[in-house]
Amino acid sequence: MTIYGTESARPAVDTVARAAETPDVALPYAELGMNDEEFARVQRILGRRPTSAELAIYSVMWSEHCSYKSSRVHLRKFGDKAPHSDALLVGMGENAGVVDVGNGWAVTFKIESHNHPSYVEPYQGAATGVGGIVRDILSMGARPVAVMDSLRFGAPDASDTRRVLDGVVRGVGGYGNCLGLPNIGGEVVFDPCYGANPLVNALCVGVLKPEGIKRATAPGPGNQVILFGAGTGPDGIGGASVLASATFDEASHQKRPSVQVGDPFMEKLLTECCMEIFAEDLVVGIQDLGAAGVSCATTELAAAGTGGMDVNLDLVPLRDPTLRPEEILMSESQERMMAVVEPAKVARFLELCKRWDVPATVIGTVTDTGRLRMTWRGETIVDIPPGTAADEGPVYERPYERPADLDALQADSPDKLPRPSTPEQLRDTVMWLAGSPNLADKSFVTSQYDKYVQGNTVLAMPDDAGVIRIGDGPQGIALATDGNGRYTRLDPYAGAQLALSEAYRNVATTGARPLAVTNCLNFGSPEDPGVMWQFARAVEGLADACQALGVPVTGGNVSFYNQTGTTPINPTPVIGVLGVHDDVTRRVQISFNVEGMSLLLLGETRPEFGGSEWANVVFRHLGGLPPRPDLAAEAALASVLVGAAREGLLDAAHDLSDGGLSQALLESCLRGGLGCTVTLPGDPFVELFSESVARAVVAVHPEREARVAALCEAARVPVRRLGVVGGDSFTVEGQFSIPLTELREVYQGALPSLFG
Amino acid sequence: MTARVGVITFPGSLDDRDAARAVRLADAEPVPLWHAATDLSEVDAVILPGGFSYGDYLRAGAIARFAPLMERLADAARGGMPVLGICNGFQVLCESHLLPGALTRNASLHFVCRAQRLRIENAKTDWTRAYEEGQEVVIPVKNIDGCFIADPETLEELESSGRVVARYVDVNPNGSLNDIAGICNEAGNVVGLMPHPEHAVESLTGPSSEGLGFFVSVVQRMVSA
Amino acid sequence: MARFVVEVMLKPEILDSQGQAVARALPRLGFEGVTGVRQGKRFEIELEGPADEAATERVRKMAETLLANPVIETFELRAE
Amino acid sequence: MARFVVEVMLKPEILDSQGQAVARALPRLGFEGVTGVRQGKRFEIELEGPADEAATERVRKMAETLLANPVIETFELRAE
Ligand SMILES: Nc1ncnc2c1ncn2[C@@H]1O[C@H](COP(=O)(O)OP(=O)(O)O)[C@@H](O)[C@H]1O
Ligand SMILES: [Mg+2]
Repeated sequence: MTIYGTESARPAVDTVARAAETPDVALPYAELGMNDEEFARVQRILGRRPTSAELAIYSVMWSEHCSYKSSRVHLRKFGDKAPHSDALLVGMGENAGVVDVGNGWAVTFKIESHNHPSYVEPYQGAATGVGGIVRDILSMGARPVAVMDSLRFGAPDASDTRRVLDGVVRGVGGYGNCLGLPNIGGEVVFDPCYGANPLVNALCVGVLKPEGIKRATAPGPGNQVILFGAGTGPDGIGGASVLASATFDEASHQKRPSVQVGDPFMEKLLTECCMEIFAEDLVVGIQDLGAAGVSCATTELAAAGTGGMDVNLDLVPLRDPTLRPEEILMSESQERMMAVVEPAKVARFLELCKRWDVPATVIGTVTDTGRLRMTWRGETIVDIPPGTAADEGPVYERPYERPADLDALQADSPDKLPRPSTPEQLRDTVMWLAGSPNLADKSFVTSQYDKYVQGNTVLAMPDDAGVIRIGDGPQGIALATDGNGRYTRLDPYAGAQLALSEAYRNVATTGARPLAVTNCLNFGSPEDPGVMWQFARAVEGLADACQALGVPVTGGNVSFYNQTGTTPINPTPVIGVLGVHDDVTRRVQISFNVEGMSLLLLGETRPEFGGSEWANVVFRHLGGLPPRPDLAAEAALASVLVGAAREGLLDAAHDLSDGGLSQALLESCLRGGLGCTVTLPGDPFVELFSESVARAVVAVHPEREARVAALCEAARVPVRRLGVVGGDSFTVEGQFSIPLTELREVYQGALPSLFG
Repeated sequence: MTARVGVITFPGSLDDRDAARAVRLADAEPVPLWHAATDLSEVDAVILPGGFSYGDYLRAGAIARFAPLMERLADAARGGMPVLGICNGFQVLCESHLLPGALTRNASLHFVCRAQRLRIENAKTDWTRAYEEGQEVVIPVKNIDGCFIADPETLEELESSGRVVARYVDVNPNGSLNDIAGICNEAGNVVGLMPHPEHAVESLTGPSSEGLGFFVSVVQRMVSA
Repeated sequence: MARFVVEVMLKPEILDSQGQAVARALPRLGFEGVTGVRQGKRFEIELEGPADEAATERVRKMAETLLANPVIETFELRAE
Repeated sequence: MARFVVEVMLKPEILDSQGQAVARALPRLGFEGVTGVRQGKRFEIELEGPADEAATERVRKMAETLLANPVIETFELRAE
């Protein structure tokens, strides 16, 4: 038998036996992103060189994406500093965390990035980003009930931004709409730093009964391993073909494309099929196939279970019969899941799959050998201890160092920028900000998403948080995502806290009690010590803030290498906060609906303009320090907002964030179609545009003002009467009065005129 | 006797459970119907819900039309059973030739989701008798293939015989000819509607509860029949 | 193995919003002098057996009943 | 007046979910023996001027930049 010969039509197989006999065969591990030390480690683990299939498994499982090798030492802080929470049913480490929301219901939620693919092929990149996070939620045993999308693009007028935005938004909508998941919120942010590094972070939330939680584990020797869902094709396996072509069959294996293509219809079938499978309690373990596909599912299931698994790769249904085993192992084909099923339940499992037109195939068996063994065409090509691939990947303590330019950046305070002072200048600034892409109305994007499907959407964009009713009510959940790359660039520790602060505040503004956190950490290259410092500081900041606010991190995702050449993006932690509503009928909206309501401002305003939208929009200035996080004030504000909502005191509430008071007021006016008149005692510029934290504006019936004031006093939240709702203009006494029609035109016109 | 209203689930149907909720809120009994079934379970009326049956691949509604249950439904519809197709259901009814015309890509080429004002133009159909003619209601639309078109003769015939059931007011979200949001067959028992009344049955979760009338209408008809 | 191509186009009197969008985009990209764009669908169908009359008839039936909607579309069919 | 046809198909290795949905539907409609369906797009482009080399080149450029997405699709072009 020739080793890599071409004497027969059948290409050679790199078997375990062969690997033991031919230690010196050169394998293209470097092309697969593995360094010498990592490769040597694989050899030590196996006591021989890996087969090409084994190398495929280790290289993907030990990639940054799957192993978190650069971030793991830092992420531990989320666990170390986790506040105690009775609500936490499943913490970090599973596909997604699960929290108890009361009344016999649990909720699982997670946010994940699909940044790089969304730049290469925006539609498919974003679509498969949504598809991937939905399968994570599904694999916890939950019914997915909503999605959110947090998006960042390059400069709005840059030539490529239109392509990326158009494709990404169509992709998020195309997939989520077709899947029947309401989109209940997100972000759209523009900044030149994201030009060639758009950020597409997708969040999914699902609902389940605590007793229905599923885990990614393969216990019980003799249990069957079933691969179900779409066929396996050459999606996302650029790397694998290096292996196949370099080692074997040079001519017939061109480098394969690395684009993954989504099929939302298949995912919908998969979802309904899983719901019936869960209802009949047919699985002992289940795992979605995401990055690293079959490699990841088999190693992780086996490692978390009895420890062994035999898999016959010939049984994997292929969309392309020419795929080699390495490619099957690394394929990132979408809409696939793997289940572990007791033999007696296999027939019923397959029957339900058939009912939903979901292909399903038994491909393996759980064993107690402690080894993951795979055969292909009758030969053993993989024989490894699965835990070494799944859990024992390399861990790096990458060097980090405060970026050299940070001192200068922080010293470059916005205080010296000329401020508007006359009524005309203030008015112009209000208009200018309202029509700037980051602050303008996002309906151009959000109207492409179905927010009504499933019939449980209580609040969605443009309210501060999405709110979903659970079961038949009255309980429900609220979710918001926030992140600010400019703040985080100026101070990563504070920036991460500010992101959490804002999401926490958004959730509380609707009247929900914040409960738990998910996060997506978007950064540059971990090999850049400056970036690594930003990362470490951000994680530290977030962990400390979660502890202070009493909300644990339940899961998340890290995306590194978001940079162009040596220029990283602004570090952008995107934080999702989940809150609970005991009664969703008490939810509070942002819109000013009733004439004559009193407007109160809660919280303290300081002159804080570092990283502000004002400095950004008017001067393209980024410097100084971001607003000071004040977690105690944030918690106090939330307690007032939640308490007031529970008592039904609030007719409207809107938190203050990007763009400050001016922006919050005009959004509430435009949403409800009613104007307002306010009086500003202090420096009107600071009052209108500062981005100090822990503030919200509320509209209350004059008779209830005293009660709200009492709640504020009890919680030590400063409160001040601002003015009154009514009329058809946004009026600041003694300064300006802008007709809502005029405001509406700039606010709503901005994105359509750029991208319509 | 409570009316039994069937809701068909095709692979890819999305608003089936919402339609069932709306039926329940109208004090009728929703009966889930599976696309591959061969009988209508003795229901009094049928709703074809919104969604993306078969992913809307090929054309919206094109594949669902061939479901085994659709043959039964076509017979029943011709026999006078009330049938309401919402969004994707409307598309299926057109593809099945139970209603004339076709629904094509929105003029904007975008998916559009908005709270939409409609005018009920025909309050005599089995699904609109709870409304007044000319009454305006706000109901969500959400679709990408919602642009109703028909040849000029068909259009003329629909208009002159009062078979335009609902029309968009203020904004035409998809470019439909004559702002048409919904139509019916000659007998008025089969109605196709692009907007989603089942998402306007509770003010907590919809822009209004003004969509409930469609479901109440069919229940009233059952009672009066 | 028989291979057929079915081309489905909107009837000329039906508004082709996708084609028009392409036509509008072209000048923005610097392509002048385009007087019309129409967008349709193209299917490649593979059948077992020979590409004979009977096979052609079968594909024609598929096109009529499924691939094209006769209310708004026309199709052309050819063996490859 | 020059008339061109541009046919855009997904690359063979890219999942063609639409074609697959049609392929799966056909047997249920009584069409057996279909071994593959692929769905793509077809554009008819009309240009001012003669259908010469230069016109072909312009249409080729349009196809590359707008009509087809080179990451996942290939196209063919012919004068009619
Ligand atoms: N990509 C998006 N997808 C869904 N909703 C979005 C998206 N971008 C913004 N939104 C929604 O638009 C509204 C305004 O966004 P933003 O001003 O960023 O909110 P906030 O400042 O309260 O965080 C919010 O309801 C937000 O959820
Ligand atoms: Mg907010």
